[in-house]
Amino acid sequence: MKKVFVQGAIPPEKIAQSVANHQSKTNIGAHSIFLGQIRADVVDGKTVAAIEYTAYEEMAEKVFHEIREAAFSKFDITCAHIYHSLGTVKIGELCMFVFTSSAHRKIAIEATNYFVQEIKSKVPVFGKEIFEDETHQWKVNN
Amino acid sequence: MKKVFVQGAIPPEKIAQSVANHQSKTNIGAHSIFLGQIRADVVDGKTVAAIEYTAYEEMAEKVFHEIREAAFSKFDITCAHIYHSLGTVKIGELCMFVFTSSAHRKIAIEATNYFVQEIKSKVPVFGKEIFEDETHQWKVNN
Amino acid sequence: MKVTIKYFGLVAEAAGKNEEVFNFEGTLTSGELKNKCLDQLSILDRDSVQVAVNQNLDDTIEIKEGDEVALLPPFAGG
Amino acid sequence: MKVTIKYFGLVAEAAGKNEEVFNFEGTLTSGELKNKCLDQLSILDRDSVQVAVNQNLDDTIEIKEGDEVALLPPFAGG
Repeated sequence: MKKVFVQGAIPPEKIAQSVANHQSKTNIGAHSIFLGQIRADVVDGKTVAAIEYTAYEEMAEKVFHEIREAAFSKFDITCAHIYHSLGTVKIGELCMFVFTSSAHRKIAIEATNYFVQEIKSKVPVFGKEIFEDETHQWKVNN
Repeated sequence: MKKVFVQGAIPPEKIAQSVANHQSKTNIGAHSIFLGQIRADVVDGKTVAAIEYTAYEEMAEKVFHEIREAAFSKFDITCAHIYHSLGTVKIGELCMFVFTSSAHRKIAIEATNYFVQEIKSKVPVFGKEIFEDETHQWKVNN
Repeated sequence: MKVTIKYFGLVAEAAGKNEEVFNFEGTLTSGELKNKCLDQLSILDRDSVQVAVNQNLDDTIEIKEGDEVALLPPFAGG
Repeated sequence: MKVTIKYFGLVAEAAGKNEEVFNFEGTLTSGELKNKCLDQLSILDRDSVQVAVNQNLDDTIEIKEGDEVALLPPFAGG
């Protein structure tokens, strides 16, 4: 079982590398990628500078695995990769990378969408929004 | 009006570069990316080795522009980039790159989906599937 | 009237050329002009070929001198 | 019975610690245990806190010795 969590921000080069790794898989016709990026939200006049992610890691890796299993049984995808940050990720940096591949475009797009929704709602990851003045608030997914 | 067509395959590094270019836009929370990759389809025992793309370029660039305009009026996206190959693209290589960004994930995902569907159905691009034995057939989008 | 017609993809292949000047008397719609062109070519699925006039798909418009007409086989982008 | 309870995010912040050993007599469901823990903490929206027993969300199961119990504030992944 491949680890999902990475320490800190996900570098853009990881995306190029992941795509390049699939060029030998010539049954793939479509890749669908979702990237989460940290927004400089303004709350009561204070601007978010970073999010510090923590997780119930053992449970999270188990849930990621269950989501993968469900996705592979629902969608005819050839591969799926998920990466999520732990620790501090600054505004403008990437905190999540979901990457699915399939012979056909609709399947890849639907599968990525499924992963993103499932991850947001089911994985015990917690986010502390750190403002520029070093105060914080806890992020809640909508 | 930025040009959509690029000669030959789209290198994976272009994706990393495009993502990196958006790290200063801190109102973005989500990027959605679609990549088309050439499949080694087998037809009557013959395997596709490459697709040679041609286009009615002036009309295609006009339609790409119309699709962009429609997408920006339909979806609250901050940016959208489209690249499509002309000329020969070998199996495993990328022939299309659609990249949209938004504050919120659903909007980015829906916008990319919209772009991909509109491009497939409305843009006059033609594909000659070249088999390993150098015979060919004309590709048709489903 | 003289109109230049652009061919693409399998239409260009069947015609053996990328464009052709077409002469005709009287009036023709773009759909009629398309059919006259295709009469000269061996294309099985004529309905799959679309006609664009001045870069807009339209098979009902009346052709005027100087129009840019194009015959477009099925799209395969993406 | 002794159970170790893991705290995360704003629950850990309110508790000032990441885990705690909880002692109780008789039987408790996971939901009842969650409420006993939260009684000690100043958390406004108690309904937003979920309880996991052995890494499964469940607020109705009866707690057994050795169970891994966790209190989970709203998820914020992605």
